[in-house]
Amino acid sequence: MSAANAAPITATDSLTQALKANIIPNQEYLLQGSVLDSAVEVLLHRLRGLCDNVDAGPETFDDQEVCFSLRDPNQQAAPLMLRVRKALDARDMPFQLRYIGQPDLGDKNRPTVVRSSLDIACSGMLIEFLNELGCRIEFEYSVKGYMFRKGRMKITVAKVFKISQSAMPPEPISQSYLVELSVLAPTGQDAIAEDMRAFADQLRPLVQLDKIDYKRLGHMPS
Amino acid sequence: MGVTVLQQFPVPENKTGTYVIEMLSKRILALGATQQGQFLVDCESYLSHPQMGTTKTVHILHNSEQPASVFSILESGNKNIHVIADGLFDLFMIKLSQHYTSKKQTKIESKGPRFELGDFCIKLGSVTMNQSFKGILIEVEYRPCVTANAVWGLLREFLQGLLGSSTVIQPPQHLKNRMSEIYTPIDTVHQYLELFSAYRKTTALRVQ
Amino acid sequence: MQREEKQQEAILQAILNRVNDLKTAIQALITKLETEYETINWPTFLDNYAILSGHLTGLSKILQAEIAPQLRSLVVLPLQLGCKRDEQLAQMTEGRVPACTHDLVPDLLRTKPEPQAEQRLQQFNHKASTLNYDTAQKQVAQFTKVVSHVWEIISKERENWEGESMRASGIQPTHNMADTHALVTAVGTGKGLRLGMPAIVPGVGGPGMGPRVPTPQMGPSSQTMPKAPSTIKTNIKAANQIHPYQR
Amino acid sequence: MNPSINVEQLNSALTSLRTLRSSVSQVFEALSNGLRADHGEDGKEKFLLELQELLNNVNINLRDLEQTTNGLPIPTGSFNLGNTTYLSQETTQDRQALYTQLVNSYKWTDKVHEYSSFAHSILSQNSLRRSYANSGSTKRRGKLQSNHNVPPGQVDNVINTIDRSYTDMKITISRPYASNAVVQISLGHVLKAVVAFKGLLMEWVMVKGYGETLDLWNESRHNVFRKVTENAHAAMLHFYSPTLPELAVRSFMTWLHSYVNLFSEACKRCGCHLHHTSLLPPAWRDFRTLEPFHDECKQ
Repeated sequence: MSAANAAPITATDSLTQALKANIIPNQEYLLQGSVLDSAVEVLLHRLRGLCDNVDAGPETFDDQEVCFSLRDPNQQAAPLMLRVRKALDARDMPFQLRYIGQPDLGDKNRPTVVRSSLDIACSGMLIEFLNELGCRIEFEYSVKGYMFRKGRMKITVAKVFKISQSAMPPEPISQSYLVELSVLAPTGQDAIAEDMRAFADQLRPLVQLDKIDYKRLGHMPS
Repeated sequence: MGVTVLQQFPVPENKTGTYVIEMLSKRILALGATQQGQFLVDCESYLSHPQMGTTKTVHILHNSEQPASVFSILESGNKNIHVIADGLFDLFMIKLSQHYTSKKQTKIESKGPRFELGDFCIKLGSVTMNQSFKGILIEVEYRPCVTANAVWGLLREFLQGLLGSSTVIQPPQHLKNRMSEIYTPIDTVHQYLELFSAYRKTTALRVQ
Repeated sequence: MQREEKQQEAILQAILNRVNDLKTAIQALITKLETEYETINWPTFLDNYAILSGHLTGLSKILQAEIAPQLRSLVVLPLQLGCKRDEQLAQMTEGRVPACTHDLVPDLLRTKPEPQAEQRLQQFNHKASTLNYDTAQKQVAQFTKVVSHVWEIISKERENWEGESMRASGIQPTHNMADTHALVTAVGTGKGLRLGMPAIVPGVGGPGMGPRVPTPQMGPSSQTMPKAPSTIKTNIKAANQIHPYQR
Repeated sequence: MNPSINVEQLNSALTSLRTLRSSVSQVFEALSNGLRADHGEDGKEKFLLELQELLNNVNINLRDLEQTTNGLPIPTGSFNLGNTTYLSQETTQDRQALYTQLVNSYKWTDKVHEYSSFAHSILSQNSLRRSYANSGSTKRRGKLQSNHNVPPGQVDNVINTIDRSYTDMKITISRPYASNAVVQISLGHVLKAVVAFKGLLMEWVMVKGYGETLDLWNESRHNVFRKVTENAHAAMLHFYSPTLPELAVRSFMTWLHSYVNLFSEACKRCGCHLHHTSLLPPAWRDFRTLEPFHDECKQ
């Protein structure tokens, strides 16, 4: 009884403990690629064979993602990018607030992109909250597709759509599905990256999963 | 989650907070309650950077009753916007440290014993800010019911029985216009924030 | 003096060990060749050669290193030669050298290459030194060209081979680099998603098109040689069949 | 079992078969022993005589068997031996694991017998008769239809009518176990209940709080709803009426609906919300007036 009556530790303390123990998954290991609409069935088939959740069939999702930016008050650092994801097919699910840091491609020997990431489940009035906080909506899109799991790895195969202003059906960005292979892990668990590379090799040549630096691509003259 | 009422308990002039808590604990135990651990509610407030225009305050609250959640209430003008998030929201606030800075000296918490009595849950919290004692808050939760207006009479009767029939018990400001809605944990947090803000305005009573 | 002797002894011991290792390895190889030549697994047999060469490099490392300077200053002087069988010597060499004869000693105690070999080496050295710089440069360039050409051929074949399984069954390429980049930039930076910005027309003018594709892939470029795969395949098969170690 | 087979005859046929077998085995025994010392000098002839005698015996026995079997009626069709047919296929007793199964089934039947006899003695004393099985009057039995065997459509009708008559009480029907309805009731934001029906007969009630997950067997974690469940069982039995099952359900639902003010209405007798010892709100509703009382105040 006396043990049960011990004072609860404060949330800050438990967070510091978790940080010290390095159990907070704040790194995202990421590989990206795409597959043409015509070949997506083949890919889904292969993934069903390779992944864990075979018996239940592929898990579908239909999410809307809104990207916010929060400008630095001192105008020194780059604006903070925040993303909010909400499930359109399960409205009672909490929103997902994500902070994604700068992607680090590393040298040739590093198998995946590594970027710091914070995934927070939120409910309530998150969009209004961020707006009042001073965030500005940068862009939004919707993704619809399939999710697979293989151990700690998450594989999504999804179509990216523009959000249409009118009642028009949403317009896809391209004739391909975006394929992402990612793992959220605590800092320093680089071994998982090798596993991801091995898994990505199993999807070749159907899909070429690679480290892609969108920052560099974005600034390239087109 | 049942309906919760948070009530300030006046500390008599010549008594200490510990004494009052002990007195109330004895009274509750005499009613047949059992002590079920301790509880803790804390609140930290962040102010927006002056260059960001009108000042906004983000209050971050934790409640040991919902240990996996972080409650965040943004005060902007006369609007209060809340978000309930998981524990990593605290890390998110660190990311925002450029934009919102913590006012450490106003960190305030209420902690103390937690009792269960039938379907009631009673928490006796002594409020401290910066190690200085500020007052006593009594939280009473009636767990079977989810709407405040249905159970208000019952709760008032219970509180008057506990604190003495002369106590005037008013529904908390936050609950007044949502008496018929389904009660959620954030409503408790709003009540705490209301009273914490009131305590912050008063000067410290005495060192505990 | 004593210290030097001890050192010398240690070095000799090390060399002896290496030589013994080499000897046992060679013996094992020979035994294998003699007794198991019918059931031998040729890839593992080839591994024996790898072991041999490992021992050889180990030995030559010891000899090359300057750890044995004293050895160089030591002289072996054959005092007496004779045709009579020397039992002790025969035992030491396991019957390979029965006597210290005139026939064997020059070969066994040789420190310089054979005169014929030395002569040829000198010839080559002379040829190299008299060679014109330009011609040498030209030859080097030619050689590099040939090597790079071969390299190119091999890598191209490999690329085709990797895509073989797909193309053999008549499936079109399943992914498009331009699309990948369009999608990733859209999701990452909002390109084409921001309000008031023109949408990216898929495949046209998208980022990453053209020669600047950072990672040359077999995507669209490999379409230029649709015939190649079949011939390559048969070539490989043919090569397999004449492989000497395939049983 | 075919009744036309005479067991006596069958028995005698089996006996003659057995004698035939033993005589045949005697023949083989004599043959295998061959000449013995007691055959004496001309042993060969004696032996042959003996053998002949034995064979004669066999003949006689065979004739007997034929006679008896001829007397047996020919069975129509093949016998259905059930699982015992497999007995011939596996002869090792250990591998059949029959013994433990037999013991278990014996224990089961024994237990069932015991329990049913207890149940019978208890039920026969019970005045609360919820079925017609032993309701004395044999005349009425024929006319009345039993109310636990009602077509599902009719049950649905009754319940849906009740559902429509209340705006703050929502009733949904599901049939997870065959044809018997399980009805979920949610009453305002106050409580949820689940009622298991057998035909139109209410068999089980479980009341829980608004936020709890509903199922048939787990009790609510709140004291007040455990008390309400208890009272609802009492009400279910009180309202039971074999002749007018619909009325029973309707009265029960009306009674249950009166809990809409469970937390907001004070006890009619002591005027308090909470009883001073149990700290429960008035969890009892009078069957006729539907007025709220504490359990302790209702007398």
